[in-house]
Amino acid sequence: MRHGRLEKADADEAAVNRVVLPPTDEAISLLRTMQLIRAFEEQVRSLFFGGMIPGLVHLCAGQEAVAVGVCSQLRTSDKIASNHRGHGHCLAKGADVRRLMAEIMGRRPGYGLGRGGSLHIFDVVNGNLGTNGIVGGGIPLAVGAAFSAKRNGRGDVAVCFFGDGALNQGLLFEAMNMAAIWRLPVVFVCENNGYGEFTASEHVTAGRDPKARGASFDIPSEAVDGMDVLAVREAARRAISRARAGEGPSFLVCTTYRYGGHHAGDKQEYKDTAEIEAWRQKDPIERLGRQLQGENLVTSKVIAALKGAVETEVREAVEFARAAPMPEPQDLGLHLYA
Amino acid sequence: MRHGRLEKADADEAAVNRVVLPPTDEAISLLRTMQLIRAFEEQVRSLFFGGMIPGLVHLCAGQEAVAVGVCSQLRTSDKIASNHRGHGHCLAKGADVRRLMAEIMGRRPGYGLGRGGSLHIFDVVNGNLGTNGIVGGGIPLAVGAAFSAKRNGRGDVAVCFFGDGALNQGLLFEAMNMAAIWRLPVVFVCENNGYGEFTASEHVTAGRDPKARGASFDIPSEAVDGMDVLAVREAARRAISRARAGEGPSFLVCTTYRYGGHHAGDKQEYKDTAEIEAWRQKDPIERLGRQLQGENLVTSKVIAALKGAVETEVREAVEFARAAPMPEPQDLGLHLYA
Amino acid sequence: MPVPRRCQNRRTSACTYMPNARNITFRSAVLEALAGEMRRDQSVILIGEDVGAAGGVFKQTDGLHAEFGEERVIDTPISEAGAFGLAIGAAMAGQRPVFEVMFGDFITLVMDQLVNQAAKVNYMSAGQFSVPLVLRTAVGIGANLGPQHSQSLHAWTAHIPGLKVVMPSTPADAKGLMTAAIRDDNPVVFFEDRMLYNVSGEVPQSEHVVPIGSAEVKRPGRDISIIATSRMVHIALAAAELLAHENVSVEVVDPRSLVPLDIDTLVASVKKTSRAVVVDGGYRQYGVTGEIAATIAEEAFDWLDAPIMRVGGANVPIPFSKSIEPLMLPDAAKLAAIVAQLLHGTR
Amino acid sequence: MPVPRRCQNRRTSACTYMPNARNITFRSAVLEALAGEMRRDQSVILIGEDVGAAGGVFKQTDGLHAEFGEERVIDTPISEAGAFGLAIGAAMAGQRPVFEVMFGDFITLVMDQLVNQAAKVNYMSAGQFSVPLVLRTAVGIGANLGPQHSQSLHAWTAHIPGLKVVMPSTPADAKGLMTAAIRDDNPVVFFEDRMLYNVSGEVPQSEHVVPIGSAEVKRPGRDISIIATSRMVHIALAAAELLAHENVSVEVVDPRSLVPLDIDTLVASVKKTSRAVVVDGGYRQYGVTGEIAATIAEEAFDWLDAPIMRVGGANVPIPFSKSIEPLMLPDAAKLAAIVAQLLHGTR
Ligand SMILES: Cc1ncc(C[n+]2csc(CCOP(=O)(O)OP(=O)(O)O)c2C)c(N)n1
Ligand SMILES: Cc1ncc(C[n+]2csc(CCOP(=O)(O)OP(=O)(O)O)c2C)c(N)n1
Ligand SMILES: [Mg+2]
Ligand SMILES: [Mg+2]
Repeated sequence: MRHGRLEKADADEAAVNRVVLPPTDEAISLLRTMQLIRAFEEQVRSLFFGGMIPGLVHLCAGQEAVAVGVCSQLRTSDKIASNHRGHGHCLAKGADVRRLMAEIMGRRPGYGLGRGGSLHIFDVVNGNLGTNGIVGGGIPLAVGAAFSAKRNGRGDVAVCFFGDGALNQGLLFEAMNMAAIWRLPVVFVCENNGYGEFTASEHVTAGRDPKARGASFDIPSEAVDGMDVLAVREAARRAISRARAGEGPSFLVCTTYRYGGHHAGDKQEYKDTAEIEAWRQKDPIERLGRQLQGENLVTSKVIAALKGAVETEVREAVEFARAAPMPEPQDLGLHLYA
Repeated sequence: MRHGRLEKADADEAAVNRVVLPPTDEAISLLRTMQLIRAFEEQVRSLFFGGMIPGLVHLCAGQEAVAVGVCSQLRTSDKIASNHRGHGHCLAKGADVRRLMAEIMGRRPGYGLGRGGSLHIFDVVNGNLGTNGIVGGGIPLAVGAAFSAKRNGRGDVAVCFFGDGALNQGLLFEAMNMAAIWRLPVVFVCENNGYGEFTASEHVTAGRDPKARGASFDIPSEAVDGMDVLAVREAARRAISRARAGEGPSFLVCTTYRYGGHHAGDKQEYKDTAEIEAWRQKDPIERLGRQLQGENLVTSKVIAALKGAVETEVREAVEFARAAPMPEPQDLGLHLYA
Repeated sequence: MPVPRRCQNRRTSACTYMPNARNITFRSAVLEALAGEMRRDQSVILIGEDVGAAGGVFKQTDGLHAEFGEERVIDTPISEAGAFGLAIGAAMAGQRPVFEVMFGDFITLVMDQLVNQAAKVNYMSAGQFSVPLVLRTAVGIGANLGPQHSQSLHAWTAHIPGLKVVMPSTPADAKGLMTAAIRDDNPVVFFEDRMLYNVSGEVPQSEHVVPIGSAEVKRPGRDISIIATSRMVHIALAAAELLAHENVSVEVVDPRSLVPLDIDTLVASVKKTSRAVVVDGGYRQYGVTGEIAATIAEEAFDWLDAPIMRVGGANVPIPFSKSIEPLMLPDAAKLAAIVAQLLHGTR
Repeated sequence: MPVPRRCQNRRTSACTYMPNARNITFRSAVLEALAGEMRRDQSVILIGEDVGAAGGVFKQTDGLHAEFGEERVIDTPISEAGAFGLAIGAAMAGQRPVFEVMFGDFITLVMDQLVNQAAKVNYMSAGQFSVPLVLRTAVGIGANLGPQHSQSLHAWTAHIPGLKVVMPSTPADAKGLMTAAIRDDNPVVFFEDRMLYNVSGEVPQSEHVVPIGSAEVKRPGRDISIIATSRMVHIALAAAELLAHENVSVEVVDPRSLVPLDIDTLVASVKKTSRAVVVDGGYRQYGVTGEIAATIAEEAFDWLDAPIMRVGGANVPIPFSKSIEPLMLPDAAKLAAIVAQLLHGTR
């Protein structure tokens, strides 16, 4: 199996990432949010193939645990900056399902009047500084929000999500250095899914251990099993409490996997099916479901009911967006300036 | 004393950097080249204050050991990329003293027809890809030259020189990552003189140990006493032979000090005099002189004679440049295109 | 010598004879130039993201990795600035890199290396070092890619002395200009409109070089000159066709390169027609239409019967939604209406 | 109300009454605006390299660190892209950063953040987030700083929808426009010609705001309009003085901002004089003179007695040597000669 080198780092940290089951309500909420993201991405995929979504969409099915585990530790006033694979981040941070779907479909009730699309989802109410079409582009935005939060002194934090591809953007290092010297309340969250587009990250990424990149700035850095929402939640809890306490930035390298192609339509000829299958065995939603059932906290019926409910919610969002108007000619020039 | 944190790293490595005295001829050549650079910089300083050099000049007095120690291990076909504090690099790589002085004084026989000045000295004959006005700008040029050298397969290497300020340019990390994944024959040489302009590097540079930045890419990285030309030479020898042998890049962090201000004219109000004095005690030229005398390899008379000779050489270069014409109007448009 | 096919140009300088021409796509034409030059010259290498085994996100480098191997077709990390700097250094050391920036919007990331290093090395070194390099990038509004994946910032590169800037409109020009760009000893920025990739046209099978700095009259006419770049040439030709039905004879001139700009061909056309519209796909404000219009006006002032009109992209971020993205650029009908207004003085 | 001093403008809109005016330098005028706004609004912060205790490499932030402390006057590492991205994020989260790029040549390093983030956030978020931020930078040929420390790339920023672009020529405008820029809720790029830092002029002591987007007639005249930006305004005024001796009456108009461009004031001037020269200090090719000349030509075609001439920086890297750097830009005598030629039709 490729994408294995990072598995190793993962294992090294297994002890640190000892799982702590959260209160049942919270555990159910984690499960539900992951289900919601999965259902959302499935709908987006079929809308894309049905010709209802123009342009490019990048789906995060398989990676839900990272967004959900991290955002479960954030409050509304905390900020996130997301990337091109960002629907999960948006939903985990509280986005309205209907407005999100509308934006992706290019409809006027969307977060950006349907002018931005999947790569440009902003949600001021929930502190989302945007998905982003520039690899690495969101990273310093989060650091800036953390800078502002530090000035404001209300204990807010900021998180940036980025892929393994962004590990090679110089911007990341500049941002980490500043976060470290100014002890800014920011958490750098790398979703290491083993690929940047069609290129395996091991071909373009030096160093056995990506954590070392954060550690070189004396930033507390840990490897996290990104397929385990509880492990992510724990690591995020530690990092975020450090940040709130004024102890500065952290770096989490979450090993994860995208089930689908780089974008909807990519046939993934560069992956072998055994690899995909192996990762599907680690599915974060199944896993949490099993854990909860194992502890007798929920039944499979409840899980199915939750799933049914989010699927309905997403379907309704699709109906809403389908029925919504497209932007009008006069929208072309709106909001050029504040 | 400030600029001390890096002293520590230095000390840690003292054992590794055990001094090996080179053959006498070579030792004298090291001494002579350092003296030449010192004499050159002293002339540039007085020409600047005499109004003979317009614009900005950045002098390297105090830092000679790094340029000389590293370049002593290079052959003519090897490449270097320098930075804004680059006269020493140019001379150590073999630049013609007269053409260099002419360029700095804006005279037509200079390396760039007197149009570039101190920040833009190119010397194709000696493999100098240029001093550079952009902090970090030269780094990927050296990596590119190393890429080309690897293709050509003749065992050539490339070196980039940069300051501690460039440690925070994202470009450095991008360059290191590529050098590492492609095992390019390049040596990254940081001249850590404790300051970037008027700002102490400890205020803007995270992490106790700059070496860690290279090590995070699994690049062999070592701290070097940059005031000891023999230590630099040894470390460079190791790094360059690795490169020639196809074993990829290295990173040398050389602790050093600029005696003068950031540029000629900077009064250095941000440094205290005790600090300057302490560093002057470590003067690399004095030190090598003492070492050679201690081993009875040269007498103080020989050292004085060498010094006199380079001073004459530099004075002649000044005479040459002073007498040389300025660029003419028709030179304005020359070489816009190849 | 047989009569050139499809050559609508009366000025022989710009007219190319096309032996063994076949109908192939713009994409294939560029690929042919790349492969041809890589075969001819070992120092030509290709550097970019996913240009290797994947063959490029637009299949624009398909097959090159298989033929030339990973030593010459290099997949980089997502490190545009560093990788482009590397390409410059390699060029200074004797390679001839073709560097690809996946989306034109991302050239913002390599501007320091392009402007402060590549464009100036030959000058600053007084010719000791040159930078024989091509920066190619895919641009173009119309694929619903949104504000960060649709821009064409060719106006920026045209502003920088020391660069050459090329914008082909046809498959034949794409092949001929890419070949010339690779052989050029200077940094050449090569803008490819991705909406042209599937457009087909006659392209010579054998070596084909179009000199950089030669405009071409793509359609001769008498009443008005439309000076159009890249994809806008096709819109101009379509507008010309519409106007022909109204007995308006439009001349369409394609500068093909912005730097050097073949101002003589442009001015000759305007002196003949006395009226001009300049059309470009970049943002209109402070874009290239201003320079072109102003230059022509300086040289042909006494010949002009009307002000030179300029048509460009709307001055807003490029929206992704299907309903309004098309409003960013003129279509043939809109352009024809502008021309008609200009001719009838009803502006 | 007392009569405004030193106000040479007949159009009241652009004419500013200056209470408590004193003669201070351009540098001090900008500093006064910064300090004033920092006192007025806690969210205004200053971010840049060596802007703190050192007071800036041109002493352009002198005293601010002492007054406002390191929490609000922040020395960054040499990480232009990251630090500017940080400033954008801070602006989105409620701060009002003034971000300094030490030399204008280095704005190349922040272009991705400026173009792909700052300029588009308000649009893409449909107004949910704005980016109230000033990017200030020192530019200008003439200090023998050479090819990488002398460029002014204002043409680039003017090309990007969503930005405002300001280029003050006088101390009073510098104060008034910097104040307006800081209060503006949009990203404003503020170009300061470092050769003006020691130029003095009357500047109101109290709050002074010059609206962005208002040109000013700096000298009224009848025979020809010189439209000049930033430092070129002073050269234009000197040329006008020379020409006055030859009984030529020159009107000098300063757009003061490139975006928005107060085209009405420019066109009104040209309609009056029927002749125009546009002068700017950036590279001439595909610089701002093209857009300004072409726009005026579109609007005032029937009033023009001669083509609009354009004068800009030479199209070469900027040499450092004293003997030829001055050839990069026109001086008053050269500009006067161009005007004279234009008037006498001997071009
Ligand atoms: C600056 C920049 N370069 C290149 C791209 C094209 N691109 C989009 S996504 C992507 C791969 C990103 O990989 P990674 O960061 O690992 O995220 P993943 O897609 O795996 O989630 C690339 C190269 C881009 N959008 N921005
Ligand atoms: C990209 C860039 N940013 C800023 C500058 C201005 N500048 C010139 S030298 C310098 C300090 C460099 O410090 P360092 O790298 O430590 O080198 P040193 O001067 O100490 O030798 C700065 C900020 C520049 N030339 N280029
Ligand atoms: Mg990835
Ligand atoms: Mg330093």
